Amino acid sequence: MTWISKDWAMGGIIKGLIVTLKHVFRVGNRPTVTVQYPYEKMPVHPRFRGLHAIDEDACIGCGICEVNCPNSTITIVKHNTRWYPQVNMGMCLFCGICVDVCPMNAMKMTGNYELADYSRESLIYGPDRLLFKKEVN
Amino acid sequence: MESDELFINMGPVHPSTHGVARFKLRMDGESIKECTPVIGYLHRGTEKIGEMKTYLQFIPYTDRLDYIAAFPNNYAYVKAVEELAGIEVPLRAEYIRVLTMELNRIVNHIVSIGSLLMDLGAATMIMWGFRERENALQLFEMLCGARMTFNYIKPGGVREDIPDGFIPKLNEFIKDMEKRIVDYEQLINGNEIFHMRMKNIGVISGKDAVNYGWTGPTLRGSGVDYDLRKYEPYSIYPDLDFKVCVRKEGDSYARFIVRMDEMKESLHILRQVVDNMPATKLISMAEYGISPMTGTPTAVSTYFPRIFTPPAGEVYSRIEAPKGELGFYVVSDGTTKPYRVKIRSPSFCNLTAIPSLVKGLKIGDLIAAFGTIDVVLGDVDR
Amino acid sequence: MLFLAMWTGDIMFENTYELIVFILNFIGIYDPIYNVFEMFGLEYLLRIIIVLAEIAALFVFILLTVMFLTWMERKVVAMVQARYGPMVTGPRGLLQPVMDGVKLIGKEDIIPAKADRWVFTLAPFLIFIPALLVFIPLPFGESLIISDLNVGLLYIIAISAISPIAILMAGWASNNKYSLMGAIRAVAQDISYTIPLALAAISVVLLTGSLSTVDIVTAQSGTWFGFIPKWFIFLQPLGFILFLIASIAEMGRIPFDFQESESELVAGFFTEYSGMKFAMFFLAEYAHLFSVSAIVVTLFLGGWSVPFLSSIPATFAVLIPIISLAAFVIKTYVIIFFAMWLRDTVPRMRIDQLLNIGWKIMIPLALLNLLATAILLTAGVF
Amino acid sequence: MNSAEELKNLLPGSVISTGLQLNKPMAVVKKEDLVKAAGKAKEIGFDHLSVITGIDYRDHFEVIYNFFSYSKKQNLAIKVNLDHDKPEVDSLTSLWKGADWLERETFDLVGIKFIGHPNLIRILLPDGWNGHPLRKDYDMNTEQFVTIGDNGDDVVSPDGTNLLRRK
Amino acid sequence: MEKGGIRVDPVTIDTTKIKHTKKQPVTALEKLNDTGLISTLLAAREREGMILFSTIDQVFNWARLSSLWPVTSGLACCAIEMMAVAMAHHDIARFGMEIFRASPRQADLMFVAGTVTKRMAPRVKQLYEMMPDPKWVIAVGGCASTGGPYHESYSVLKGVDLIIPVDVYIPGCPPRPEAWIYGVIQLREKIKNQGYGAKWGLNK
Repeated sequence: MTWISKDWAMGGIIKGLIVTLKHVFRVGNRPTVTVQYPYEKMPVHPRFRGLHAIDEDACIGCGICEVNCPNSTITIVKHNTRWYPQVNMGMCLFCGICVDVCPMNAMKMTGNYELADYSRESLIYGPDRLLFKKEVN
Repeated sequence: MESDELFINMGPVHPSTHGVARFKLRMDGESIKECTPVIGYLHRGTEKIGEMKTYLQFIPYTDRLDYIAAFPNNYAYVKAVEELAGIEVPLRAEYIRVLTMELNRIVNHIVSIGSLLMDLGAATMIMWGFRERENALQLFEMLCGARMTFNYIKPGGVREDIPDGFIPKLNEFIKDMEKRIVDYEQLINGNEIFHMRMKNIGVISGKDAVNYGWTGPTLRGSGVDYDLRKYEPYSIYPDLDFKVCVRKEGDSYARFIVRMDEMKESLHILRQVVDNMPATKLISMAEYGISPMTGTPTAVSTYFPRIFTPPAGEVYSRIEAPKGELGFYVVSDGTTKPYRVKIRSPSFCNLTAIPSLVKGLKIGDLIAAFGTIDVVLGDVDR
Repeated sequence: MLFLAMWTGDIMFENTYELIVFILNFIGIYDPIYNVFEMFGLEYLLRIIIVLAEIAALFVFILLTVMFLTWMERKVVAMVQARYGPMVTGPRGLLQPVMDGVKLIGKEDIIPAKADRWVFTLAPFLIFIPALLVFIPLPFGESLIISDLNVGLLYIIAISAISPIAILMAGWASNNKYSLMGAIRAVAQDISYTIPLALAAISVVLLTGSLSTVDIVTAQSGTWFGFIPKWFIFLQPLGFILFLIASIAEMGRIPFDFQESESELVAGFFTEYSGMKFAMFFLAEYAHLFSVSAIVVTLFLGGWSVPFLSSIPATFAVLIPIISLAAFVIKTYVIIFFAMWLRDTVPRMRIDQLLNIGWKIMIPLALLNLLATAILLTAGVF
Repeated sequence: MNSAEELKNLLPGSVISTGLQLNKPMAVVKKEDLVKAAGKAKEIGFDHLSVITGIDYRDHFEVIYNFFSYSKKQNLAIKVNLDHDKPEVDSLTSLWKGADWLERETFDLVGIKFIGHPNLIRILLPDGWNGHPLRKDYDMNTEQFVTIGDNGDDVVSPDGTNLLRRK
Repeated sequence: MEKGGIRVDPVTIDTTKIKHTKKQPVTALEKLNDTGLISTLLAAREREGMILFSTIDQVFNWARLSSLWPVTSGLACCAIEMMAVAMAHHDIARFGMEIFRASPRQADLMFVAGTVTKRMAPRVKQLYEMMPDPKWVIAVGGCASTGGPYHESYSVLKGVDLIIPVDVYIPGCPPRPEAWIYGVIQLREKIKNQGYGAKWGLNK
């Protein structure tokens, strides 16, 4: 008869019911916390590691990022006349090591996370999609 | 009365195996006669990858072992490397490390308790838990730019100093969390059905638990007063005031309560860390890497070369991760890559005891016991 | 004026058929229609058509209610869990259940290779049709009843008892171990909880001396001392609690959801069902939720009777059926909300604990309640 | 006197040498006497078997057992050297139940046989996997695939024609 | 904090004052459009003209994209973010997707959330085959898309599209819940433009 206990007063369940009811009626700082994504967006913190961005002028195509990438995500390809990294987002760890090691501080990671796509090939981001030009004041 | 046995193959895809664990069950009606866990469905060869990558490159991979609480993984590996190479760490960096790890401990216990309750059929707890977890993840994202896989703790320090506005948000989180824990306790701690499901289920004595190699909250639930943070202190834990949460009963409920208490202790630690943190700002790693000559002694990362070769040697270094003792056995042969990385994961060793723990219980108890052991399959299979 | 006079109590209708005939008569189109049918000697056909129309209306009402209930369930869960629930499809997600239904119609209907085809196909119908049949003797409002059977309550309990057979068929025919276990659990649970359910209902029958649902409701109209409604919940508090618990168990909802018990048995007895057949289980589940709540209201909360209805001026008496329908629906939704609220709060029991409670607590208490009712009735207290 | 030296004093014949594993005491033990040494370690309070590590040094294998004592709060490591041709050592499952899976894992990934283990089968990789991945001579280029067998167990097959829809 | 101001942030945020940036749909028509109805109609008309099949097509496509029930199958790290997507802050229930069915027979959508190891691959394939048509697959994270961080490992399949067809790839390691919802929206777009019986190979 171990299953019989003093618990049969059901005080605990009633307590729980009260807490859930408080949530139903949003009593005492228990608001709806949902952020309705396509309509409203949570802030992306400045340090967020999303899609890469490469400074068109600063990058010298040295390949240090290629060497240091843990996952051989980055390859250096020729774009117009210069060499730039190409990043395979499907393989990227988003670890930020490439940003850390860049000797020219040319590689950055932006707050862009909307990268979903229909094919595996489109996940490879060439320099044409990664380069940006720094505004000179 | 003899009846035919029923063989059930539970998993690897099953809602309550926390991923891809598989149990081969020999059942007599509803009772489990024999339970054979089959693991390895998430075996990703992390140890082999550790041999193929340099010391710095392997840090992101440690994030993905115990993906619910990745900071302790980072730290355990970095600690091993630091011991191997004899690197000094600035005090502020140690404070930041402890801050992140304790925050992560709260997150881990939230997920653990929440998924336990979800397996028992009460989905509300996990929703509330993830509400608070999300706030913590916002803090992580603010700190290091990622939500779950941080790559933040580096040999010699951390990647970047804490940003402006972080500490007020953290204080807000601590204050909020205290209130929420009261809600959690009201929702579940007294619930009679929860007591029926958890008390005297999956009992294991302290002696057996030690014999099975249990560590962490699961061990402390069996009455063994042991916490590496207290008795083999590392980092700044000797300076902090906290108590080790121990329960005598050794059943599922005790393990659950230990986690609940540890969350409160972690909040207590966090408050101390915030109060005592040294004020000197650290220089970020990227900055330091560019101009090593301008570095001050309080740099986040002591100058860390791209090619880093610790002296040959071997080290076993362990810390108290949220799930138990997490150890890295790193062997260096003096080259840029470790010769061997062995990971002693708490989940793997804690899972060993499942067959004897659930023998004679019902399927529902298997789920409850499995939930209280709190394994993460990435950590089990590595 | 005649129409108004009807509602002051001069003419009572036994069921909706008579109500419809009266209304048609009142508008003045019943006689011409009747004459047309009489010409061909098909008077009975008219009766059948009217009854079929009634049933169709009921069916549509139930279907809409069930759809609304799925939406409400999701919204209530969302409210408890601090989120919104369905939002995108339709205003506040109101079209969500329609979309789910249409989608399920368009899904592939899989019959597993090793399943018993006929039983597998038959089971969802066998569970869906009784779920609708239960509504036949349920009074939705004054005169709003398909058929006032003099064994109404017996009929309801008997029809409800078909569903375990259907569940067993579904579980066995699926040729899946989880299905079979879910089915066996569900049957054990249904059988052990039908007994206290019936015993608690018998106490009410003792008070009224009739099995007819209309008689039970009319016995509960009026008040004591002018302010306490004459509901049986006040005469039978224990009976009410027992009946409520047993009916939640009959519905198969948390904390008694052993038919499905998602985290243990994947999806219980309908693990292998897909497409429309699964939708029928889904609909039956919610139809069951509604019908059981309606029975609770009928037996213990005064059904459609509003306590102070008799004091309404005669000029507004035409509103009585509408008011009574509204009262009935509101009361039912209160019970449904309670079931949903409970579901979000408590975890699931274990199957042996459930049976223990059923046989060792509920049935003795129900018998005790019955005995006490009989003694008090003989002593003339009621 | 650290714990390794203590062990050497107790078992002078079995312990070959003592030293430090960075900062933790380590004793190198003859492989025949491993169970004896581990049993003695358990007797003097080292009740927690933390980890078993197998390392392939190309010419020999090393197995390292890390122990911890809850009562004394001390560490101890025991190291055993094994031949490369015959990597066999006695099992510790009779002393620690927790050694069961640790040894299976070491067998699985490094390929060290533990004599006396009740159920020495692969644990992380499926049965029938070719080679032990953490050996230095493991062939990383040959792909191996897994299919589901009759009773739900995994079967290793060299080609994945049933599995893959494209190469 | 950044040198030379090179870091590009699409949103510049004062981290001390974080508020939710609200962008509610302006008009009722816009709101209706978001439910997927109007664009489904337009897409169908563009494709096939206003004939009977296209009407059925529209209704079913709208229903399918509005009620995608995922199967509960988490594999690794991404599974935790999958939980986060379903939880209060992100609440995938807004799209009617919170019904995570444990049984693949009742699901429409499979998130391959995490590393597919060689040992798990036949089971993922089996799970996919157990799902009734029409069905969709979203490969979440690097591991499921290409093998990701573990593509050099001996025991990891290099992309789940080697064994099952994948509709949408979501990169990230693991992707943020918002990225996840963005992937779901991409899938909704795809379903919108499907012809009648496209999944059964009847046309298109």
